[in-house]
Amino acid sequence: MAQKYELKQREVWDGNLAAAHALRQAQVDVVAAYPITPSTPIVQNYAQFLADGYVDGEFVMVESEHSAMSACVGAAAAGGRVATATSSQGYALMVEVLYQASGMRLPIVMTVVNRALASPLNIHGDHSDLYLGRDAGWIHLIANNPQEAYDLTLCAFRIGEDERVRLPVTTNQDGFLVSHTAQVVEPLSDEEAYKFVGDYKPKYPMLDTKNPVTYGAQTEEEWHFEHKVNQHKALMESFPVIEEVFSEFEKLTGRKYNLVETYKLDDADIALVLMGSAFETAMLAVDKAREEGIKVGLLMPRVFRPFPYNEIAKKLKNVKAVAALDRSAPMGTTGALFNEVSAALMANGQSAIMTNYIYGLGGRDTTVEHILEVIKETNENKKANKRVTPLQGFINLRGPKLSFN
Amino acid sequence: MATPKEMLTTWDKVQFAAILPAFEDLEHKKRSKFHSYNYSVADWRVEKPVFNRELCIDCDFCWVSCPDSCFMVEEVVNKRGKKQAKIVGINYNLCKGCGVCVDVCPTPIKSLLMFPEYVDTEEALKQWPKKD
Amino acid sequence: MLQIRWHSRAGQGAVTGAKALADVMARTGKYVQAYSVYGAEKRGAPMTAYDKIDDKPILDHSKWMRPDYVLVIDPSLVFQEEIVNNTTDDTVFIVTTHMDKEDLLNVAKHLQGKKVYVIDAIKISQEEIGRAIPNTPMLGAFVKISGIIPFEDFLVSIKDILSKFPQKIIDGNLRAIKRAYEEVK
Amino acid sequence: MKNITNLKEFACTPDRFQGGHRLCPGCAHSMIVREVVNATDDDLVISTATGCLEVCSAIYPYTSWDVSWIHIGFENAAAAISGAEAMYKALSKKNKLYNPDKRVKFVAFGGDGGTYDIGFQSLSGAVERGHDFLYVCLDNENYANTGGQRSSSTPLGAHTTTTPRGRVSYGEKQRKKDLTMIMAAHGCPYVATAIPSTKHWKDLAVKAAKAIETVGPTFINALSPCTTEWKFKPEETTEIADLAVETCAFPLYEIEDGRKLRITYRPKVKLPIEEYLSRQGRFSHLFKPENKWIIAEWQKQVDEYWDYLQRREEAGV
Repeated sequence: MAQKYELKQREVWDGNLAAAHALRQAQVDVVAAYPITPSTPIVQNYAQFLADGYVDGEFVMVESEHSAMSACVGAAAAGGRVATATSSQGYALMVEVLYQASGMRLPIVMTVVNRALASPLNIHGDHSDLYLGRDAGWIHLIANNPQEAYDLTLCAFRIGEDERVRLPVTTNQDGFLVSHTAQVVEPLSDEEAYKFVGDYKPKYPMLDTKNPVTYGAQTEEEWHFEHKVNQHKALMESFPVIEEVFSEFEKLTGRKYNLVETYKLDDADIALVLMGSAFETAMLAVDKAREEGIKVGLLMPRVFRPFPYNEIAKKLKNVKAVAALDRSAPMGTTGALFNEVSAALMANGQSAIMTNYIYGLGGRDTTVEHILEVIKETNENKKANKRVTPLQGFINLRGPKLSFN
Repeated sequence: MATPKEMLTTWDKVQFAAILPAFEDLEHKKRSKFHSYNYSVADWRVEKPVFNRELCIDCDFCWVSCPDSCFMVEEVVNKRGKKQAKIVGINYNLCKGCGVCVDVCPTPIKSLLMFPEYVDTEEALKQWPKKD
Repeated sequence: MLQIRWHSRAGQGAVTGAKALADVMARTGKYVQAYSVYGAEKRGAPMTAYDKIDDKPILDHSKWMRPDYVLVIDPSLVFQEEIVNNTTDDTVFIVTTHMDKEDLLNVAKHLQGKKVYVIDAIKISQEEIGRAIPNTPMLGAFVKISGIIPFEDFLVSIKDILSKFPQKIIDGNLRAIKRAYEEVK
Repeated sequence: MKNITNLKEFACTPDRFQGGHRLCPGCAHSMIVREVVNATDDDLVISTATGCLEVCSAIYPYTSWDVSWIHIGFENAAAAISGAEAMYKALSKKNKLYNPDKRVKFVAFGGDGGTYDIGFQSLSGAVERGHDFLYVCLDNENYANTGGQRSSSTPLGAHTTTTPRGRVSYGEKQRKKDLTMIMAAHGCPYVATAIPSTKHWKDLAVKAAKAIETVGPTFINALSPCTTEWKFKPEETTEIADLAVETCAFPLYEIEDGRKLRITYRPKVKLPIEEYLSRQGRFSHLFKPENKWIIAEWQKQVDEYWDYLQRREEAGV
């Protein structure tokens, strides 16, 4: 039996420690992981919990992220609760196996600390790794601060393991800005947290050797489409389950999460769409802009996959101009949030003026002032009733102004 | 390799996560319809091995070296009271006609021989080489 | 919102110090943020850590700040002009040095006209803790100068925060904190 | 440990790897696999690297496995099985095993591509971590699944589709990597070589039984003559394997605790290497006059290695 961990009502935890405590409280059976900045402290904290007797499960320190996810898949198929953590290059090395995990419908939870992808090498936060994994068939939840990193990691187990879902889930937090920033976190007690997460419900466990099963069969053109569509369907139909879990979490903690988060959007003329810690920074920019009479609001998909496109369109129904802010190098096109929000509006017969901003690559600072600038530019589009600013701009980029149309 | 018609089904009826249970009932060794044991590779054959029980000494070389688990055995008890395997036949659904069993058969006149696929077993046994 | 910037070398405990201060203040019901700016540098490289303390949840995740306090815990970093970046005339500097304030200002001209306090946190930590980890004595000095929290309350919290360490280390740190509280000027 | 005495009794084992798979007629892989999975009465969980065995034994909607089985990718059979084994340990500790009355053992299969090459890192890692599993390399000395490309196990002079013989080339330029010794150097409690053969069936079955029973990571390198890519008739599979042993091209031995080497079979008369090479189409070009030196080099290497094995055995190191 694991030792009881004494927790205060208010802890000062950074995002990494918060995620590690959530893994501990979920009583994960197997954690297989490989350290990489900035998610290393999750792995280290977990190792310390184990060393101090706070964890009962197995902790496998593998020789690479590829093997980390492979061991997670093997362990999950064997029939128990499994989690890991990674960032950036480690995430990239895992990608092959991410697809295997989701294809086998294994509810692995991965606490991702988002970081840029090389080259050039950079250890700081952006969403390149998250975007890399967006088609991998996982549910992706976005946390903006350590409290959310903790809360959403607990929710991730419930969502992924739900009979109606059975999919792997990542919880994402910005490298350093959340992962290494200590803030006040109000944790649940170990008992409450485990009760919320619940016992693991096995489905086709390999270790039930009285009912042997084959995982990872080959499907060719006669079968592959049908299986992939099923997997897609599970993602598309996971929205109500996610909402249900969020609502139960609210009952327990008073903290409310939504598929789509908004800030002062109800009466807004224009909106910014962005994810991650910058969403909170942008709230301060919105307050300032409103003082100047600009009716602006914010929107963030709390759930990046499945992408709540109709919900987003509904929430943006009354705005005239939208700026989508992507924290990933777009590499030859417009940013993913821009593309998906534009498509969501278009598909619902809405025609807000859309612009795209790239920001925060490799941890580049994005301040309230920077975002205020974007709000003002977006407001110009609204006033002109057509796009008068560039299609794609870059925030806090040194040098002559760069833009694409 | 085409899937047999009776197995081909629609997206809403495929196996969850393409996971295949081996057994319907493990205790009674009833393999599920997803087991390749219930699939036939008979049409791969050009020649087939024919088994001559009368010449067989139950060395079980064919059993151990068959790549397709074709040799059906029955557990019997020998004179010394020990259990041993008696070869009782070939599962022609699983046999691809590789000929390994004939190659390894050690009896002076082989108890396994290859015959063209169209020769039936009775006819093959009639054609068996005789002792001098 | 109160904003504090730490200047130190990696390994001197500024991150731990910043987190400890955040922890102390969170116990009084405040909202806090403690973070640092990391590079790929190793032990010995100059680095900065930050505290933000407020009555309401802290939403700003940008790294930019206009510090109310600048805490310099390495005696050589005081000569780097970066320590006055984004400061105002009201910004208070608490600096680790073996010099007295006048001598210091003569050689660190960028500090002239600033509100500067000095403390030899290196010497104190070496004498009381046995190692040059000047983060906790700096906290003692900061509590004295800022008056942010009654010293007794601070000691109760910091004792609890240090409780995972051996008693010898705890006692040394508490002595260092008390000395710094007395000696800062 | 399962008591394996004679074939008549061993053949009573209910087969846990079944036919109906799509491996080539005469494939050595399934001969080896059948012996390994039948060499224990414990329940098994198996992982398999991408390769001939994997694609042929689990073509949806069919599986050939009577035991729990997983395939994830080409390079991670060892990592996958280490995860499953860790879960077994975790659930035992927590008293949450599905069938507490049965002991579960773990086995991974990979071809030489998935073992010598792309999967070597995950194999080395899993072995170093000390997971309790047996890894069996089905070594057919080429990437047979994708049409016979070279691997680091391909021996000198062999024709493969990426080291083809040609007007100016005699095929593979490198000698076969000595993976068995590399695995022994990991300090595995048990490492062995084996072949599929009626003559040596017991050698393989007993080694498998021993390896599965041993606690900790164990490794068997099983030569798997490939009728399709080595170019011999399907019925000759075990003959070719026997020749590999009789010429000492692939000697049978085992190593305990990374050091104690024991030769498990000594040919009465060591046959010349031509006897082995001449039976395989992949080496046919070596018998041209200009390539005769390669056969001589082969013989030299085989002799030296056989000598080395005997000296190690004698020295007990």
